[in-house]
Amino acid sequence: MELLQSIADSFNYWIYIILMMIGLYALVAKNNLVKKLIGMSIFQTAIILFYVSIGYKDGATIPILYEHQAHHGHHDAGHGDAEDAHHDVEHAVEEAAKEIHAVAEDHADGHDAHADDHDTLVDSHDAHTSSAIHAEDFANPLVHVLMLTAIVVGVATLGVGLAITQKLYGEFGSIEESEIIEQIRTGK
Amino acid sequence: MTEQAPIFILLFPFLTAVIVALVGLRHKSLSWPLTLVSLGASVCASLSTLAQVVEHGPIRYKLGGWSPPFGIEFHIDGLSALVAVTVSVVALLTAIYSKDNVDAETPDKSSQYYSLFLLLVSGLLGIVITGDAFNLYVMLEVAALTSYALIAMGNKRASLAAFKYLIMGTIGASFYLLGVGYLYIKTGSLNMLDIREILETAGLFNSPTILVAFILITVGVWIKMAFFPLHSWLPNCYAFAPTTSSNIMAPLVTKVMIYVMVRMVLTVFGPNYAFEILDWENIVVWLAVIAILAGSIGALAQKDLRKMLTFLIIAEVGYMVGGLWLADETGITGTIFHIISDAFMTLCVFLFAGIVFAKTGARDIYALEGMFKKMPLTMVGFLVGAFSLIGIPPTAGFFSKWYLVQGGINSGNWEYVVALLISSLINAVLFFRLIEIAYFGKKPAEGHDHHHGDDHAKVSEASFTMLLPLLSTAAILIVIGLYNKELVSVIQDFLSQFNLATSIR
Amino acid sequence: MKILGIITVIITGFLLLQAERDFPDWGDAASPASDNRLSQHYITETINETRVSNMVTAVLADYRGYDTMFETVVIFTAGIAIIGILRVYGPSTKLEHPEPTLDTEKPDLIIETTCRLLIPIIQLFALYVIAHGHYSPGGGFQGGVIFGAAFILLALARDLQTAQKWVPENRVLNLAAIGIFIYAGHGVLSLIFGENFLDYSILTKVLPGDAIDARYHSMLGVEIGVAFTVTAIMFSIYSNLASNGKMEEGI
Amino acid sequence: MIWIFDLIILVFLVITAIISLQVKDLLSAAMILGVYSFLMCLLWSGMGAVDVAFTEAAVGAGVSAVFLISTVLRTSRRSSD
Repeated sequence: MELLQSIADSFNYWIYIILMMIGLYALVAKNNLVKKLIGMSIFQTAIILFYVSIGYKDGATIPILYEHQAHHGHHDAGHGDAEDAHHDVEHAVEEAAKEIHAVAEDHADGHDAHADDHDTLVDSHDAHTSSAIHAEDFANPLVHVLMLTAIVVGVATLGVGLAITQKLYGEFGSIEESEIIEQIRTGK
Repeated sequence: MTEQAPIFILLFPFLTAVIVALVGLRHKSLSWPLTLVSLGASVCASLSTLAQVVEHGPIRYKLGGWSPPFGIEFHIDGLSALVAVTVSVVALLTAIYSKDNVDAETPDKSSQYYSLFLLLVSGLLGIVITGDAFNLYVMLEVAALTSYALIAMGNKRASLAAFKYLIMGTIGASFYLLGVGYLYIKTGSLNMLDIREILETAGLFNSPTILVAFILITVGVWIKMAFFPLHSWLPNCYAFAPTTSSNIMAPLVTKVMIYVMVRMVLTVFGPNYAFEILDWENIVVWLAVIAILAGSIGALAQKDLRKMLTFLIIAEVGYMVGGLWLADETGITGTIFHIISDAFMTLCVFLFAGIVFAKTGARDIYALEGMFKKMPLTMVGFLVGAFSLIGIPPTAGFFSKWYLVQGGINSGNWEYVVALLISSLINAVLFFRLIEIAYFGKKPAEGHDHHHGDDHAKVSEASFTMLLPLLSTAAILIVIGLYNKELVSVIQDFLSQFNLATSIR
Repeated sequence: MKILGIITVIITGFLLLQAERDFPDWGDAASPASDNRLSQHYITETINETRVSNMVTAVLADYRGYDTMFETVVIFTAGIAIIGILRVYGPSTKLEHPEPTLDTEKPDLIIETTCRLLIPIIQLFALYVIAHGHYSPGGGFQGGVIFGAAFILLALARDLQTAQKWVPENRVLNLAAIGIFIYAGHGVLSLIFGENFLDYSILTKVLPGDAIDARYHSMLGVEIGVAFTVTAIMFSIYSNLASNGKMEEGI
Repeated sequence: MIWIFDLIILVFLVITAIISLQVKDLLSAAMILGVYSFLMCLLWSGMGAVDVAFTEAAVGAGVSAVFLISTVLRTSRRSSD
């Protein structure tokens, strides 16, 4: 089982390459225009899979704070006495964040990043109180944002591609690339 | 207000695109003036930005008020400011020119056409001024989607060309995106300057991931700029697209992609990595030599005027890719200079081709017969553009080529110098053939006689909106040529930060 | 073409596999991408700087709001592009190659009734997704797509004409443009008040609360703008593709 | 145990991708692409990318499948490859 699991782990990076190659092959080699666009869809989704894989962390949860973590989620000006508590927590969070900053900067400076990794994790665990937000508990939100954009770009490109396909069908009566080229050649 | 100038470069065309899409449905006649006004404002903003950059050095404009690695920033140095000015000026000139063409070629859809035109310009400007690697991808897609549509609005053959372009363009953009992902997995940053800093401090230059990222980004951009073995989409696209579409895209799209390549090589990876650690100069320069020769020879074989010019674009792309990989300061100066001068000279000859097409309805080069008598002013504009492409002083083309040749000699890449001279010679042959046809009205061999007669009797000087941009472009070419020292000093200010080899490697 | 395809695939695949060995372990929290100040800042500071508990929404609409604006523009561009490519105005001309005839029967009673029940629920859900993007997955894009899908469902279940009565072509374009104006309007307002483009914190001058609240509220406004554009353009793309640009009858 | 599901989904992803490119009927190809998108969406939600998964479910499995199907019905259903 362990072996299987280790395969499954690196499998993710492999699968994205396999899917991408399937898509790329279809983009280059398929003759049917709609098939090419389907290949394009697969190709783009594979890249998105790669990005999402970057952001995944073992044991991490979705990048949304729960109610008890997000004391400031609902800002309510009416609660006077709650404000003080808020400030305390805010303070703690800031402290924690500063430390993470410091650690991260050390990291960027250090040449031997892998050697300190373990220490870093332990350090940040020790340093923070339980109410603080640990970066390693949440999946990386940045790649998710980037990939939302990529998905939208993908559907926009697909739409334009389909529109051109329909226009070509209206003009040539075919959606096979070789037939269209043949028509252009003989038509001249 | 001047510190907000960078955002106005982009904001005017972009917001006007939306307004045109909205207002143009009801009042078609408003589309063109609105386009002109917004592009004029954009030109002013980019000129003001250039003035600031020259005076105070690079500008970093924080969008949303977030400091750079967390938010997106505009990073505008001498290179981006120069290219931004070029893009906005070319766009303005093309927009002036477009009035008659758009009404004639896409009568029902002029509002959509202008909207897409402005979106293309804002996409290109966005690519030029952004300082964020992922944002560049988004702007790349804005520019790409509009180009597909602008090409597909042409005739029957344009649709197929547009589809091919869509496929190639998507592969190119996806490679770029993947390359950025590879950079991100190693550096954890998306800001260009930040990536560079992390690459240097963390000593990542030996990592295979960074190597693959470099290859993916370079190949992706090469596909988009139609570098020789990857050029197959370009000729049909630009030859069969509506006139205005090819007028805006031929000068700008490939040049902006070359800008992206220069930006990636110099700013993100650094010349140290691209030229010294990888040491691929010879391979890439040889590829460029092949591209130059293939483009020039391809152009010789064409009888269709616009198609001939598209092959010249492929040769010019070869000049610039080769010029960058000469890894010599003079050569890179020449590359950046050539981005600017080539944008204007390509615009000049494409505007001319558009006028010929609009006046005679013919595509092939024999349509030029007797043009000197019928449209003398147009021919003057064309002559300047042709001389610039050949490289005759005092036009801009001469000076940029001079720097490229100088760079080739300095770095000892004689094959590049020879290819450049051969290509200039071929350009001379091509254009003097055209001039001969136009001046002496040389009768072509049989088979072409359907072009003279009735068609030509009606041909007269082009209308004012067509002539003005052509002559202004010609004037700009000469002005750039005369003020080449000032331009080069701006470029060299920009290049001085990279410690490039100046004479002998 | 097949050989060319195989060669491309082999070269690219080989290249990508080369780098794969160098990647950090899958799911490693200490990989450079995750253990960087950038991603850590987003995770730990978002709640303090914006009061939004969904980090993705905060990064999307605020930290990288400029990206998102142009993402909306990509959608808008696609809509305009498809109208430009496909739309045929005026009476339908004889095509050289007739399109395939579709058997358009009378709408089925079961489908019609189900859709009448479903569409309001879908629309309500879409509004919830848009409005609740600060606390749960969702936001302008997802909500907009779902809202657009409700209209597409209407067009599929009845016919395109019925759906066109609700959202005629010009209104669709107006909605799309309004969406972008809402988004860019936030940016322009902050420019007018003297801050950088899209710096929401200066909007305290028109919004209640302090600077962080202004960010919080502006993000909602921005998401609504995105939703407008996406809804309109999704329906516009569908109606153009389904009617072959003639806007007469759908599939 | 979650990795077993991951593995199954990954294998299915490759299978659906290949089938949707090999099947000669374009309508089926469009449907199978929808399945592919939906599997992808499951995988991503497993990785904690809920927003991305949500968007993919709405866009990839929903709207783009509809776009593809409307184009297929407006053009030709048969494909030579």
